[in-house]
Amino acid sequence: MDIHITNLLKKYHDKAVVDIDHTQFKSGFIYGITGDNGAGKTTLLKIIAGLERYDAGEILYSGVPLEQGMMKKITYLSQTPYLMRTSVYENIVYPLKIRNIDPMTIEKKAKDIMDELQITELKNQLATQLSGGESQKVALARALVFDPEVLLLDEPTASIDPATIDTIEEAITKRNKQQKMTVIMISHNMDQVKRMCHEIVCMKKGKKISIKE
Amino acid sequence: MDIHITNLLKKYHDKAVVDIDHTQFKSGFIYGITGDNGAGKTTLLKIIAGLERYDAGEILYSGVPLEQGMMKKITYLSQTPYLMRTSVYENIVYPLKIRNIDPMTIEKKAKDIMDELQITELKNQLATQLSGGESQKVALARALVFDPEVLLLDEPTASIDPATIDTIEEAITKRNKQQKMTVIMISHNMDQVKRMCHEIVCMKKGKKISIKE
Amino acid sequence: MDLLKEGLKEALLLLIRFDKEVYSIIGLSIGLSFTSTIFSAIIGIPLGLYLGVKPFKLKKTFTRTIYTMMSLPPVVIGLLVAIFLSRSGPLGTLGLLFTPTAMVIAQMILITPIILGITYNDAKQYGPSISQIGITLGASKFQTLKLLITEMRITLLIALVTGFGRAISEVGAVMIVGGNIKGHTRVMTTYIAMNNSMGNYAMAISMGIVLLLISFIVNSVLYRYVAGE
Amino acid sequence: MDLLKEGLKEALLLLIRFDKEVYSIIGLSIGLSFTSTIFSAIIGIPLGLYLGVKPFKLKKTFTRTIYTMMSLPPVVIGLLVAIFLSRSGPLGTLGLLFTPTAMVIAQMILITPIILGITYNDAKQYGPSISQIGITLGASKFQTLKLLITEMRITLLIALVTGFGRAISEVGAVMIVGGNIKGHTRVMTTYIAMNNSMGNYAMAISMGIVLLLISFIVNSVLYRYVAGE
Amino acid sequence: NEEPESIILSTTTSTQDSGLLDFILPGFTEKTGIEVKVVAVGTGKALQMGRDGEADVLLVHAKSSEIEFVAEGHGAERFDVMYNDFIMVGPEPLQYETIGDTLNGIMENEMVFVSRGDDSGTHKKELSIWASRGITPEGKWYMSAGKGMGDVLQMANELRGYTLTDRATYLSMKDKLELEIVFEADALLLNEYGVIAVNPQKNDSINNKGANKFIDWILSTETQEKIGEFGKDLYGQPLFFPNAK
Ligand SMILES: Nc1ncnc2c1ncn2[C@@H]1O[C@H](COP(=O)(O)OP(=O)(O)OP(=O)(O)O)[C@@H](O)[C@H]1O
Ligand SMILES: Nc1ncnc2c1ncn2[C@@H]1O[C@H](COP(=O)(O)OP(=O)(O)OP(=O)(O)O)[C@@H](O)[C@H]1O
Ligand SMILES: [Mg+2]
Ligand SMILES: [Mg+2]
Repeated sequence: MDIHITNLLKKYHDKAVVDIDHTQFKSGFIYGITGDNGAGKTTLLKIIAGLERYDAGEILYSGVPLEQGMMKKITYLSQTPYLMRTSVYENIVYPLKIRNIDPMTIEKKAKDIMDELQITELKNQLATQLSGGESQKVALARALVFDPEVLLLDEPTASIDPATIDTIEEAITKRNKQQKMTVIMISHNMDQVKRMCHEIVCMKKGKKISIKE
Repeated sequence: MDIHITNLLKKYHDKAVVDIDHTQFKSGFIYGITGDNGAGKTTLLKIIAGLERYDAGEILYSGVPLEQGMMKKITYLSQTPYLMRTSVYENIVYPLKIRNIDPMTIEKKAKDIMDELQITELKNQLATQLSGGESQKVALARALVFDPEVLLLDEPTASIDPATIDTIEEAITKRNKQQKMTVIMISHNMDQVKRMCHEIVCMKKGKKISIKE
Repeated sequence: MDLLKEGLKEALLLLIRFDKEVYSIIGLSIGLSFTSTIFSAIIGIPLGLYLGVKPFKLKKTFTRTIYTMMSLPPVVIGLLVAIFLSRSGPLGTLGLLFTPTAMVIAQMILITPIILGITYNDAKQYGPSISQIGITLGASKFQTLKLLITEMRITLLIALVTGFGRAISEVGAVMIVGGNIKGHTRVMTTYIAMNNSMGNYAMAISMGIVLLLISFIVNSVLYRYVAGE
Repeated sequence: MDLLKEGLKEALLLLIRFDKEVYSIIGLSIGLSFTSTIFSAIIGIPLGLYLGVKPFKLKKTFTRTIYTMMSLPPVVIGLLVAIFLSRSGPLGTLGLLFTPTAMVIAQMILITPIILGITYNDAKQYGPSISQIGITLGASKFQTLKLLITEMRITLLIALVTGFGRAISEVGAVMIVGGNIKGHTRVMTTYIAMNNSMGNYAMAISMGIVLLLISFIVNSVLYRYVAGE
Repeated sequence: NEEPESIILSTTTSTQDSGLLDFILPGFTEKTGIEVKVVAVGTGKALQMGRDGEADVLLVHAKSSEIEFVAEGHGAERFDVMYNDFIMVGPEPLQYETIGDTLNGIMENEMVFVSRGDDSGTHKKELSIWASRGITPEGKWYMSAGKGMGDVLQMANELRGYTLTDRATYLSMKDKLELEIVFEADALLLNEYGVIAVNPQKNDSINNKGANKFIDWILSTETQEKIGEFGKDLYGQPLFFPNAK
């Protein structure tokens, strides 16, 4: 799914928070978004995910505006993820359950992703009682488990310990390679962005200021 | 204020989350705490701050247990800081106001810290509508503004952009040098910890596993 | 004091004697309040969730109206319902005045705003982040509603219990629209009020104690059910 | 329908005529409800905040009890207060039955659990993180309480408005303990109930409209005051 | 700054709802400076309040219960104050000779009958008439409301049923009701009001002096005349007939 943005404008109290003339995210690539605190990165990502209204401009997904069916294929992982008041396992299988996938497959997929992100021991813990990094990992597992076409990540490794960062980066790049998953991730870690991304969008005060390869 | 910990034990549902035989944080030093996600770092810091009960053990602050008067000199900056529903400025001056400091001094101190952390433009914004990194900076400003003796920081730069990280690190080390402020900070960034800290405590599954200088 | 002791004794006797009238009064009270709670929940909960989550203009006005409605005076509700249902009123042909149906209608008008208000208030606060999760994980509108309900179950439970408690303990409206007809529309509260006005304090108190007990039991059972919290 | 129209006209006339009796009834209603809201808030808010923030055993039992208390049936409250205050009751020597004081007491018993419950419920949720900020920034116990109050002002406002709304619209309890004595303990709701019994629908409805207006005005003024939200 | 002296008068709804008390009481307060706090309840409760010493003086209409009340020592003496009569009202005219026949007819035809059912003077009167016929009224047609006179008249109106009422309340509400008199004027239907001062030994708070002043006043020629006047202008006939000795 290609994403084209034209003349996008989003204001808060008359302050333009996102103001992008044109940019595009091509299917099957990994994009990094960097920029100062308050540059508008989170706002942009939420708009792309269809979670935030905007004041002007146009976003086309494979040539058409966002519609219900497409939203099912896009997922967004927040900077402060919300986990449901159930077990870690129930959180992770939720997107599969609502897709009516058969129980056997659900169990297998959940097991695989938990093993991959090394959170199997947390399986039965209440998701609202996790540590900062644990929450981030569980939310990521929940986002990856249903193989979305477009993955929007907001600082996914901000609170992750160094050993696990590699695991997570690997999990993401693997899916990009194997399933052509499109990834747009915000990160303040320039090394990480350079390691992972095909293209980098840098934002400053709402505007896109440069693209580095 | 020296902090001595002996046989500290904290459990959640029978799982020992913090289990430390002995450790000490000496006055005027900067300590780094590192370790895997879920190792018990946040829990330990909260216990030291007097915000969390523990099941066994003893913590002495300059030789005595924690008391009200001391708590006024210790401050803790959470991984997910809570900002009051007022302006950024009101948030920052709050600790000064409750100490009955004269308005002129308050204004000056607030101005200085906002300039130092580069958040002056946010002054009149509602604190609950900030971006992730902005919130972290405002919360840090609010913690630094009243010159506490002991500063407990939980991943203070996790969501901060690279340019500002330096500013923040500097603000902290400056206070350590000039006012002998004791700092204990959790961080997943090993480079940062090595840059800033006199001593590093590494935790694994609730236990202290090594001290590197 | 003696009256209270006597009331307690009387309350026990009341229940042990298996007096048919008393049991049918208790049964009617519970039945009517239960019915109106269910209907009010069917209206109030989805509406409250929807309005709480959805941004719309006039939200402030709406909030204010809801809170005003939450304190609609029962006598006024009773009066209005009675006027509408009376023979000369617009719905007079239905012949509903002084029937249990009229009482359910009055109770619904009383508690729907309460259930709606409690739901709306929390949905406004937590709803957006919950429904956002639904959306990002690919839930349909209906699945998102289900998610909201499971995540906010404690709030919804409180809304239900509050609504039921209000319905069963209300007297002003049901007295007017029900008429306190023996064996037909007499419920616990009108029984209490009547016995009080007849000077039968012991009987009034004993039924009052039964009413408190029911309230406590309903709370306990539902809290146990949700466990946690 | 005609009755409603007539009621509206009558309501206007009622207010314009500057009938002394009507105004004193309205004044008494507002005064009593205001008084009991203040007293209940003085008890309920600090207690609710304290209990919400402080971890303690039996918290579940407490929650359940509070919710039960929140739906205490007004008639039962009225009955119990009347028994305690009656001349032969334990507090009989005070001579409070059928006085405005008795009505304030009954209203307080009715709404203190409501104010306490609403406060407690939110304090349990947000209180810990707020008071934690107070502690880490060096606030004294009293300053932390003040911080809790400012941060939770919207909840507290809702608690106050709900309490007041409940007090002013309640009829069962104040009828019993106040006695609806003309010029002395007659309030809007007992006036409405009495006129309804006498078949003076227009007068009942007109006072009902006034009561609704007051409720709406109180809500509006307070919401405006807190602004935001 | 003492509160003005006051007495608590426990009375039935008919004296308040008909407007009589509003008409005569200001005269008493003017004359004696004593404020009268009227608590209008059913006769059953009014008497109970007397037994409990909650009221200072009673103005009620259930003669046999009142006599019993005095005999049990709850009050000093009962004085006749006034009377009017009970009447049967309903949606359609009925042609029976006596009140007993009327009730019997209603039962046999299962026409709706709304009973006060609240232990009031009116209720007691109704029960005594049923009893005189050896009938225990029961069934869907017999509705026991447990409410005051005004409410019961409205219910009868609404349900197109019959009921026994005192003439004063009926007249004062007549224009709001589609009910007509179906039976009246029978010796059995006399409705006598009496006044009793509550035994001051019940507790220290009872204002016996005020109560006695009230009794003296209500039995005085002047007040009695005023009672006889009440309602003449509005209804073309008096609602109560004074009969103090
Ligand atoms: N609800 C809101 N009301 C007003 N201003 C807002 C609101 N949300 C965000 N902003 C402002 O919009 C700007 C952009 O916010 P955004 O969260 O997109 O920044 P960001 O680039 O993600 O920053 P960070 O790196 O700190 O997460 C910030 O200056 C912020 O203060
Ligand atoms: N309220 C709670 N109930 C149960 N378990 C909890 C609770 N809070 C934390 N835990 C568990 O305690 C362990 C330690 O948590 P803590 O927050 O101290 O970890 P941390 O070292 O700060 O991790 P991170 O780097 O992810 O922030 C975790 O495994 C977490 O799941
Ligand atoms: Mg952001
Ligand atoms: Mg942590």
